[in-house]
Amino acid sequence: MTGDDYINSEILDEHFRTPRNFGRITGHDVEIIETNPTCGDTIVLDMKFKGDILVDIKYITRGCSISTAAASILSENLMGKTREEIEHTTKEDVLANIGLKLGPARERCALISYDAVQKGIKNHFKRK
Amino acid sequence: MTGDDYINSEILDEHFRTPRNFGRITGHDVEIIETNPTCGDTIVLDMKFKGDILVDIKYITRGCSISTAAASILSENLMGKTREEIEHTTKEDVLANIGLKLGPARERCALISYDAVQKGIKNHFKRK
Amino acid sequence: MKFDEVREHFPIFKKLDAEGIVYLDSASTTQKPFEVINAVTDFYENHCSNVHRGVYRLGEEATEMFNHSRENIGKFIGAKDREIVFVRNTTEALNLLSYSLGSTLKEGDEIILSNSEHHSNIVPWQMLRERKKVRLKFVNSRHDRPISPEDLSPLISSNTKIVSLTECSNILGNINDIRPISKIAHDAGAVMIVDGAQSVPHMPVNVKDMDCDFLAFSGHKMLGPSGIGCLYGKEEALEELPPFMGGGEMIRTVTKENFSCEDIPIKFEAGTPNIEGAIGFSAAVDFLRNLGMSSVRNHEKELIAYTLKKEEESNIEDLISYGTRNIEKRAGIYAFNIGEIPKFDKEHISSENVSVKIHAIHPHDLSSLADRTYGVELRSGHHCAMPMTEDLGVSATTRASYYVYNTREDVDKLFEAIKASIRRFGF
Amino acid sequence: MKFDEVREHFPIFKKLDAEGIVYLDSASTTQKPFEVINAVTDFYENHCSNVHRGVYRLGEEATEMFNHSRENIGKFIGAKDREIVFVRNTTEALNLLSYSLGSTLKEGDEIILSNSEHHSNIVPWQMLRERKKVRLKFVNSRHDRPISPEDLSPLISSNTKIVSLTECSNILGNINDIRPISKIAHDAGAVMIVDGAQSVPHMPVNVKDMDCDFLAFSGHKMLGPSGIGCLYGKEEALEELPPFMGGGEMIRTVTKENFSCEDIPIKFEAGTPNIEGAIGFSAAVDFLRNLGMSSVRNHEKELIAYTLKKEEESNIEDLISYGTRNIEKRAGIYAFNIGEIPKFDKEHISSENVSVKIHAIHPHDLSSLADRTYGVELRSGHHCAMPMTEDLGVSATTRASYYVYNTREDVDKLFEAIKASIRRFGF
Ligand SMILES: Cc1ncc(COP(=O)(O)O)c(C=O)c1O
Ligand SMILES: Cc1ncc(COP(=O)(O)O)c(C=O)c1O
Repeated sequence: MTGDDYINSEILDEHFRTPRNFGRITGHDVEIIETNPTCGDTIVLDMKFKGDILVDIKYITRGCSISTAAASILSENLMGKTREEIEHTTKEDVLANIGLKLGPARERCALISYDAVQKGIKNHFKRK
Repeated sequence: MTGDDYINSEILDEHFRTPRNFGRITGHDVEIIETNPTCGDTIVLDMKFKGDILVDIKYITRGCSISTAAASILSENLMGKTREEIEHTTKEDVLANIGLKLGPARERCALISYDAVQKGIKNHFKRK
Repeated sequence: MKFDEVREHFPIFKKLDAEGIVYLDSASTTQKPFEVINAVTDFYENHCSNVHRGVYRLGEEATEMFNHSRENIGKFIGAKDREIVFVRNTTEALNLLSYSLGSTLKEGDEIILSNSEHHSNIVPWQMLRERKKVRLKFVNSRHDRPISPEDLSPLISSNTKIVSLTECSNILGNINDIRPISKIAHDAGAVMIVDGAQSVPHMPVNVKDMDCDFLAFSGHKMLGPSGIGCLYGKEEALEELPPFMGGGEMIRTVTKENFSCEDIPIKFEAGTPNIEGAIGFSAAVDFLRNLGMSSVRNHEKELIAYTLKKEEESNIEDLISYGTRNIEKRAGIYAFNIGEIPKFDKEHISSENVSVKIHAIHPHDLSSLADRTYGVELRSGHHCAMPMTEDLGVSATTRASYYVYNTREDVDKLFEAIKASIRRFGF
Repeated sequence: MKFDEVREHFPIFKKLDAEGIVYLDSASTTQKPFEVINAVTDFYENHCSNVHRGVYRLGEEATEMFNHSRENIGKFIGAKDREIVFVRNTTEALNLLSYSLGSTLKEGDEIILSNSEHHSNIVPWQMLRERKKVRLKFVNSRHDRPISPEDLSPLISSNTKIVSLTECSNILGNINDIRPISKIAHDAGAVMIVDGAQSVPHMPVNVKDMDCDFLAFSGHKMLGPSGIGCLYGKEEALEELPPFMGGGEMIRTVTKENFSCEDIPIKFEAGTPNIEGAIGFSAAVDFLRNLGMSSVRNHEKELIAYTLKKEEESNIEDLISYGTRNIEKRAGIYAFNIGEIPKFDKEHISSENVSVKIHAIHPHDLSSLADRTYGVELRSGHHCAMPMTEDLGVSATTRASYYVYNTREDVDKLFEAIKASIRRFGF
């Protein structure tokens, strides 16, 4: 991570202070709890599908600015996408959307919501 | 070990080529088999006591020159000694009697008969 | 050597000073003086060979250096060389015990730990519980005072077989007085195991004085290389233990049918050991002995006293710190938070962005910011002590930790960095 | 790099050449090129920090270097980084399997080994037998040819769960073709484990080509530091294994009640790893890749071919050597005897000084003499392969072993030293 990026990032600040899609979905199709072993931070992520389409995604984090902002950005980007589109989203995409050069430990902060989404997709579509 | 010591040692040569007290004791009081884990070499050592006095000691080695010579020298030195005298013999005494500066691995060769003797003493006098 | 000369022995400070970096994570791992680096390279360049079995010169040199290292490290804690088993780290030492000593336990036997243990003194015993159906009990002590004998006594029963506690908590910095605790354990017929990962590097430790049966510590936390640590065990205790790993060195004989074991301590050292690691570790011990462990302890006591004073003076809103404030019982470890982000609780997930609401700075953000603003290197997270983090009621903490090369200026920078982070991230 | 430049990369040869020492014990441990030494000191002097958890600069650098090392070593054997578990050495890798994979076995399950295994591929399984009442079966192959699929087949049964064999014997130098053996194991539903301690350093090895499930090897036997080695495991195979040691790093969450595991490979790496060891190991792999593993293999093939030719030409009375004479299947390892001192047999202790009687030179004497006369450093004893030593019918052997820095002149010196020893000690 280069210092200035991180210190001055407006995206990060914006999404951390007013995260989009924060909260829970009553009547979710799938709920995932994911923990970042690096620090013990946790996310609860709910998703709701209509057929193959993700019609709602919400989460609650108890995490740092990066994990919260990353979840916020990810939720915006995935909302309305198909299962296949979501499955083809890569870690690199997620990191690019945050737009910060992160070190290995903080990368994990940024990817915890992504890991939760991928696990959720797997669980939901396996079940059927 | 300094090379010249070892290469030219007459004591070593003498005791290796014509080891004293080589063989077995029929009617021994105690028999010890001891293996040198460094190389797998083995000694069988027999001892016979009259009261506290070591009246006979013999051994068979399948070992190197140093282990054979050391057993030979040790057997000569201990023959006729009392239990207490034997117990008070130290590793340093044994190494001094051989008169060579040995490295850690070859020290073990030199001490295998000593270890066998000490074990034998322990076994024999514990039993009573 | 005086403390103001210490830093000159550590080549890395040339780089760190030039880049304005202040290293405050020595509880995690420490920097290495050139004495240690040179010991390692000297082995590579002049004596490299395997140990134990070589009857040629190089092999004898390496073996002598390795044996000397064992003896030297043993002396440092008042132990014989026969009582020092080389392992990778504290974690392996405790796993060795959980497997080896653990195999002698039976269903219903009890093991007592505490809530301030590092994961390496918890998880091995949880794994043993799976294998042997033993029970684990926890001393639940408050963060602001060390564990006392009175905390332990109520947990003792006729089933207590092991008491395993840290001498110094790596999150609180609390120093536990082991000797009276050991007495309680022994009176109950239990084995006393001590996690010395944070004590052996930082204060005089003598196994006879504290009267423990086993003591575990890591080289990399006391100026030595990583990949090398020690398990001390009382001679008789080690002799009774079954082996842990099998293979080369640790055997006396092997046939297809069976094997017999070498004497202690080699019985517990299967395969080629970390030879240069042991030699470097021994050089680290020489360095510390040269400084004097009482001086090391005093140096750190001064730094933590200064830290607590700075904390009070600086009067930073929402700054909360943990651990006893009794300097006599406190190591150079300072864990804190800027606002407490409560721990995650599945049963009560509130639909709010808590940290924003309570104006807290998450430790990860704090340590990134401290790094970016003032080059102050802090650790953040659970510090491998999740149970204590949970008992503190928080999701994480930020930690500064000191060693022989740290100074008052470093502490000043720490507080500058905290303030700068609050300016940047505060609400 | 060409082979005649190799020696210049190893600082130790300055000393060894000056003292007239010829190092012929690389099967035990190898010398280190300055590229490896520099990688280790560079870590100490510029990047020293713990891995995985630091969110500050030094911590990120160390973590990136450590992760890169894993990836690099993985590529060297055709594996993903997720498939590489860092351990101390080959011995720990095999013990990890004997505990972890071993815990999934049940009474009556069978494990197939061979009589030419190193103790580290025997003793862990004997210890498992104690715990789980499994059965061990041995391929008993002749010293003068590699293990063939036909040797294995008759031992396979419906109870076969594990086949664990060395790819190259450290006493005979025989190279076993694993691929067809692996097929037999897999057809029987067994797991194929390969001891690569003597193959990965000396020849091209690709885990996909040989199709093994697990492969163990040591850094110190391939120009790297000691205290670091690898267990390769197929992704799916590793994922199924229960953890071995518990503690820091390998967990995802810990409560007083329980713990959950990190993903592979960290799940198997409890506590602070040997960080500079891994980084040095990776530098060693770069060095070998740069030389080219086919060239390394060819270089050693030439040396062993030259050795066998010298042996024939020199026509030394009572010189007996072991291992296949098919150069295509023979690594740079040469075990021999001057007269065979029979193994110790408790049932038939003859009252004679056998070695004197049969004019044999004990390997310990031979290697001390080779050292003292010609500075030739040879290993003697059982080479941690007592069962094969016993099957050879001898009490010990003397072994020369070669690596990238050895030359034909070294082989010439070996034979000079043998002859000189016979002159000194012969009868
Ligand atoms: C074939 C073989 N397996 C295993 C080992 C054990 O290696 P380490 O001591 O590095 O664990 C060796 C080393 O001597 C070996 O040659
Ligand atoms: C108290 C305590 N115990 C155990 C450990 C584990 O040490 P290692 O990672 O060297 O095994 C640590 C290190 O963080 C510690 O602080």
